[in-house]
Amino acid sequence: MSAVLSTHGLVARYGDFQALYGVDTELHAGEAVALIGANGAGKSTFLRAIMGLLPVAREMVRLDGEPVGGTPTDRMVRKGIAIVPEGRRLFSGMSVEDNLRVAIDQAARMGAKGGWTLQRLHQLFPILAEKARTPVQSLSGGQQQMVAIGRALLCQPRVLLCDEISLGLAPKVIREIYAALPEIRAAGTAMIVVEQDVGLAKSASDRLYCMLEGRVTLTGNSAEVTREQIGEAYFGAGHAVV
Amino acid sequence: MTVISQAPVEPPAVTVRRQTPSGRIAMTLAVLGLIALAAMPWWASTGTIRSVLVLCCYIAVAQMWNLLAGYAGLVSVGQQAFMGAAGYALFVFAQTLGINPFVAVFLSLLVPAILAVPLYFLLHRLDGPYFSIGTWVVAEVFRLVASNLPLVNSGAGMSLRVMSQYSAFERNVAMSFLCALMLLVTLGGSYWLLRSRFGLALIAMRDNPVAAASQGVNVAKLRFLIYVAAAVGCGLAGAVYFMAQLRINPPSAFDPMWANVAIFIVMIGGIGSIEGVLIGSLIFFIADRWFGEYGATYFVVLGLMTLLVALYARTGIWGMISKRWDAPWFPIRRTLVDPDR
Amino acid sequence: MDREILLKARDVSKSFGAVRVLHEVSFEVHRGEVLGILGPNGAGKTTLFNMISGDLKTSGGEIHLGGTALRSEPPFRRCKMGIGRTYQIPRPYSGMTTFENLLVAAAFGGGRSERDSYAFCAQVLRDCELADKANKQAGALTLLDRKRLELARALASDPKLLLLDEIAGGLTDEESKDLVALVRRIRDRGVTIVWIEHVLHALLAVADRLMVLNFGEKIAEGVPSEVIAMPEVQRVYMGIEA
Amino acid sequence: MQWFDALVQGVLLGGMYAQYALGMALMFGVMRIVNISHGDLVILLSLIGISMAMAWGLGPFTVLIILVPLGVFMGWLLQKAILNKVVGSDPLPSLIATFGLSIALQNLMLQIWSANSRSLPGEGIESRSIDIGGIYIGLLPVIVLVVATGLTWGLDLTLKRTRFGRALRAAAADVEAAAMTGINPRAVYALATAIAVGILGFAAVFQALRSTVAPADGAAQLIYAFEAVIIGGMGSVWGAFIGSMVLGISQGIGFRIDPGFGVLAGHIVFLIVLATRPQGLFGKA
Amino acid sequence: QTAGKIKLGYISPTTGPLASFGETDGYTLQKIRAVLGGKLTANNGNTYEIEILDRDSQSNPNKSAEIAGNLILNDEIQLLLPASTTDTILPAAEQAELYETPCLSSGAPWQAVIMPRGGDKQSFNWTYHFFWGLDEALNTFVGLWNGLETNKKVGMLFPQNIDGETWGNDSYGLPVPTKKAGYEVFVPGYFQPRTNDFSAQIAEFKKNNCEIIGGITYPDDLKTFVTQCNQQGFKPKAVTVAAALLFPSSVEAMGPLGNGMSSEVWWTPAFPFKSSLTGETSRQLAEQWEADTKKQWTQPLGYSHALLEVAIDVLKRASDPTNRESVRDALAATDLESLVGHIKFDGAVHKNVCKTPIFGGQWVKGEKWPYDLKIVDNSVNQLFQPQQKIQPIQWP
Ligand SMILES: Nc1ncnc2c1ncn2[C@@H]1O[C@H](COP(=O)(O)OP(=O)(O)OP(=O)(O)O)[C@@H](O)[C@H]1O
Ligand SMILES: Nc1ncnc2c1ncn2[C@@H]1O[C@H](COP(=O)(O)OP(=O)(O)OP(=O)(O)O)[C@@H](O)[C@H]1O
Ligand SMILES: CC(C)C[C@H](N)C(=O)O
Ligand SMILES: [Mg+2]
Ligand SMILES: [Mg+2]
Repeated sequence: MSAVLSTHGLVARYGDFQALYGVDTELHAGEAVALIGANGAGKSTFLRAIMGLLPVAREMVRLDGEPVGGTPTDRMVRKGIAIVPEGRRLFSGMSVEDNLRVAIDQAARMGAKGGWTLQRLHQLFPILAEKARTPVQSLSGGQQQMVAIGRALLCQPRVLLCDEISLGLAPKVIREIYAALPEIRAAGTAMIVVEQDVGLAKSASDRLYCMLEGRVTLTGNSAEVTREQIGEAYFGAGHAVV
Repeated sequence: MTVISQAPVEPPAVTVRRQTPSGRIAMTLAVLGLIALAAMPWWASTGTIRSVLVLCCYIAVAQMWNLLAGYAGLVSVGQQAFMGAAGYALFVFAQTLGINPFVAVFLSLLVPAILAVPLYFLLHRLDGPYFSIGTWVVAEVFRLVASNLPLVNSGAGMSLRVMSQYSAFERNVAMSFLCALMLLVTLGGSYWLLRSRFGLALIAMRDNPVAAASQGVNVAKLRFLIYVAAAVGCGLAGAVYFMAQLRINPPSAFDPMWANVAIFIVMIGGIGSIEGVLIGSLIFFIADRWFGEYGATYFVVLGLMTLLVALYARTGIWGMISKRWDAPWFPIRRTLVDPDR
Repeated sequence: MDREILLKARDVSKSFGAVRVLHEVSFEVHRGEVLGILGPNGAGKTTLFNMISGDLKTSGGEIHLGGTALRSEPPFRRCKMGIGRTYQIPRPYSGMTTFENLLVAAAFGGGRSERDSYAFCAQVLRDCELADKANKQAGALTLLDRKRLELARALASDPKLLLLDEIAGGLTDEESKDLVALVRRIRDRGVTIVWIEHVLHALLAVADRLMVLNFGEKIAEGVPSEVIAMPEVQRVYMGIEA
Repeated sequence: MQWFDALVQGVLLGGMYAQYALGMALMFGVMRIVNISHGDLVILLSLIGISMAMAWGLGPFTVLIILVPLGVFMGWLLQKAILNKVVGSDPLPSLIATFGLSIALQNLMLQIWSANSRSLPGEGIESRSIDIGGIYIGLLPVIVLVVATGLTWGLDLTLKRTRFGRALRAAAADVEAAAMTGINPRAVYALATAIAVGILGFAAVFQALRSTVAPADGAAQLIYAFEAVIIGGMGSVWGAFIGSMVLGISQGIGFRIDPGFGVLAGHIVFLIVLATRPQGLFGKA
Repeated sequence: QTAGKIKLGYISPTTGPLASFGETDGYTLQKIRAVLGGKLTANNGNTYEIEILDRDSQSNPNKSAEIAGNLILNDEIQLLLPASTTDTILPAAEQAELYETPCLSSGAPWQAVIMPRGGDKQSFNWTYHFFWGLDEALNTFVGLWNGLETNKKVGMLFPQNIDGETWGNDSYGLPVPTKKAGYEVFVPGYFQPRTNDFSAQIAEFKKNNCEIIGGITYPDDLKTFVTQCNQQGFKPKAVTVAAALLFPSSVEAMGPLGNGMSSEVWWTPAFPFKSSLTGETSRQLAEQWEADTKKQWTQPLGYSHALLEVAIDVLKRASDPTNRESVRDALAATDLESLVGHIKFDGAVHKNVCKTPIFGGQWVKGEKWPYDLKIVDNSVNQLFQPQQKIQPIQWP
């Protein structure tokens, strides 16, 4: 089975600062992969690089085997990748409904098909139906996170990238969101989930990658990797407490 | 990972570096420069003094704009309101009321100071481009009011004929002294302010006023004071400038060109730095003197240069220099030199 | 527990237009204790903070700090009165270094002279594990470091009462243990803390009492273990049906 | 009667201001681009139109048909070549860039067309009027007002109801996030600026018919456009229209009090609105 | 070898809103430079190098003062020549007076250059001006109107600037001679330049049944005004304004409404004088311009030329043209037949002023160019006969 999405020696930098040093990963259809790692390990950078938000070489990212590295973000979305970005990034000044509608519009424009509709989203997050006319900036933090997830889903992605979606959510909502993930995957959507809570990450994924300082230091089946392995991969072999 | 130790009772002494070798050199040069400026009548021709005066006005006005836009986040395009108001005040005091013009310069600073207070309360709730447009309209209102005000001879304008009562040398001494004072107040004052704790608050307030308020910064008061200070600074420049111009009328007093000049200088030089103001002023001054005679072509080039800076060199010339060499002339950073590492 | 009451809220309400987000909430915080606040997303927790810190005006009710009623004091004055807070979405002064960020708080909120602030701020930086980033531009910090900066800055203003809004989100287990230790130390120094947090285990490790909000109403208050066990709380917050 | 006449003439004047304000409502109000060269673009379009009318003997309607697409193209080019590089939450870069452009454009026009005042031959429509009970209503101002109303209506619907409108508002709020939902922000912005400058094509023709244009004239109307947008409230297209009316009527009545007071009256009303309702008449608090 | 270098400073508005006034300056300078060939042989027998430094005032009074100061103090010119418009001349003249440099200007009514500087109470040592006076322009206006049959009711337009304040002045402005000649005058108040709406003034004029409009405006305001007059059904028999109707381009800009507009005339090819420098007649000069630039002649052309003509004459006569005082003395003693008439500072109206002739003109449909300016009144200076009689405006 070939990968839907794969990276090959992915390198990314912010100006003079190199954040990724040759990251190789792959993601198969319908698969959920967790990406864990300490803060600043480069997880968000990895997702941003895939989305075309950072300049990378063409060959470094492949979608269905086709090199797509550095493609403008909007075209990546058109190719079927969506992201729930770090920090939500909603369209402030617009209502909840208009925020979601933007994604629906674009999906319709691109002719993307998928099972996500407003109704289904409202079942997942009922509060969004209630707040449909509210400007997003006056939502609570967690409510904003829901809009961000909904917006990504309405892009009808084949590959969904989630950057710490549980951040700032009440346990109940996290539970609900993670309960919804299998449903999302059932439709054939592959996912990369960046998550700090290792337990959550393991339970929600088939495989996981652990990153340290811009490199992948561990990969394996989520069910098989041990806490010790993760601990080591997290902080590096040479880790010492100063 | 650091294992957190129990908090020591006395924090260990730390060193904070605030001055740099480059800063010391620059400071010495600046002091010498100011002295040289004040002593111009003894070494420079009247022509040089006249030119330097215009350059000093550029620097002062640009620095006031920089203080507002680059530090306090208040992008004003109407500082000419205060220049014109002070200029007119000088003409009224000196020409109409017969007060010694060199005394009148200082008296005339009261006018922008007093006008700035109600204006601030009119404008203070606006931010970003709203504020800019507001200041522009205020300057227009000043111009229109002056056009209708018989006290200042309405649209016809005024001449400052009393200047001919003083000898060329006396005028030169006064002008040189005023130039030095103007730079001392605007540049030196800004530098002093930025190095003080209010400098910290100013940048904090620009970056995030809400957070600054929750950290104990009285944002409203600080903005108010900066606005009034910039009004007075521009007023001083205006009074000195129009004293040398000898004529004032509504369009010249409230000439939006000053906003253009300030924007050009600060953007080319590098916003948010005193060094940038100096560099930008010098460039603009030289360009204006040397290429001004090329008329329209000169302006096309000037306009395109501004455009290019906005597109490709947002930090201006000083930004590019300081990226390469970390040698500020007017350092305001507080660098923590932690003995622990 | 009859220690002196530092913060007292009586019947505090807040409405945005027709939308009521807080309804007659009353509670007390004793000097030196840690009060944890829980509640589903959008329950009104942050809004409550905003009213204590003066960013928002109350629509009804009273708030007292150490016996004096807070009325129309603007935020900066409340900070000087000893209320320090962090923002859920970090608000660094991005044009300054981390160290200078702290100096603002110490020199204004803390009322120290600039010189006095130096050693103090350096110490706070060390406490918050930001020492090595002291001279880094705050705008270039990672999300985690920005959150640390929020906390450090609030501490630098020398608060009597510290309001923490979701500072543990996105931390690894290791990091959140450190954070808990830090919060404990802050408490031990005599600072009273109110902490909104969704990362329950972190909160439970320090909180002396918990208060739970739901739809703007207080639904529970008391000893953490008891509150957590209440069926109502389990249902609305954790999504566990009794 | 006198005052009623002032009111009518003020409304008609407001129609003219709306031509300037609409494009600005889109660029300044929605995209947060402070376009200082707004007025200069009108002059540029006018001068091109006049030159074409002179060279080929075109009537004003034909010129309009040519200028609007030309404006659309110029707007598209402006956004692609310049503004796309300076958009962002900070309004300063766009202000500086267009400020530079404005100086360059003005002087380039001076070199091409000289400082002479020119106007568009109107084949008499600029002189015709309807007499209603002693109040003369100029045909041209009525056309201007009708066009302004139509443009406002169309633009408002476009922004509120269409896919493009939502995409534009999204891109204005957060460019990167917009791209993450599949919007090509550059294309959306280019289209928006194209529309904004296209509308200026109308302003160009009407301005050149009712008065004259010369290279240095651009700034004169710019301030009114800004005022109208701010009086109306950012982001509201009908707001900009109403703002233009408020401005036109204030000036109209001011002129009757004293011809020298009209412009000042407009500014004063603007400042009063700022002081009492800084978010504008239609802005959200 | 030369006996030294003479520098002339020439300031004119070549960019900005007043650039039309400066349009002929660059052309004329080039021509004169070619004639001189960088050398000037003075009457004292010495040959001097001569350089004319031309500067752009950018239509901005502040710039004009700065440039003048710079030319005087840093370039050390011997003679300053601010070419036209009060915005250029006044600030330059003030600088010249303070820094004791001879200054010769033209291209603005002399009252507008002398009075705002306190000229009613004093005379000046260094600054001289030749042009017609307001009183004569005003009488020319009245002369024009006398040629028409009207109800003698005049509505007037003045802008809120120095020109407007001078022309509208109640003791020496347009209303004075107009009333004296038996006309009734209506001034609704001064307007801001670039006003978009004149319906207030038009209503006032209509109410008072004015058949004549007089005053001073710039071209854009006049076009707006006249267009609105037409819309409002107000059709006066004569529209006579200064400034706006100087340039053929602005008359063309008015479209069919331009036909029949009248104004004062400073200079036309019909002038009977010759250049003392090149020997060209006025007509030759205009034809040369039209051939060289493919543009219709404009009135400042004659004055651009005359200003340099007088300046060269002054330098030639100066005992030491490199010395400012000697140049000033020569300037004061000027007595020259120039392209625009006799230049002599005889103190008839003011020590520093020489008056030049003025006529009344009307724009009519032309042959070579869309509109031609015809002299229709010579009531102030009878140097030559009018080319034709003034006609009431035929409103379309
Ligand atoms: N805009 C930026 N400019 C410069 N450096 C950056 C920028 N964004 C991130 N970095 C740096 O890149 C590195 C990787 O950051 P990234 O945000 O990808 O980490 P992360 O694994 O997502 O961490 P977190 O869990 O905190 O979100 C960090 O060292 C960070 O400082
Ligand atoms: N300015 C505002 N205008 C209108 N409604 C608002 C405003 N601010 C907050 N709200 C509403 O008030 C409610 C409470 O918001 P608040 O931010 O206090 O929630 P919270 O308890 O902090 O949630 P979270 O845990 O998700 O951060 C939400 O429903 C939000 O939509
Ligand atoms: C590199 C730094 C993180 C070291 C620091 N001194 C520490 O305590 O961990
Ligand atoms: Mg991240
Ligand atoms: Mg919250």
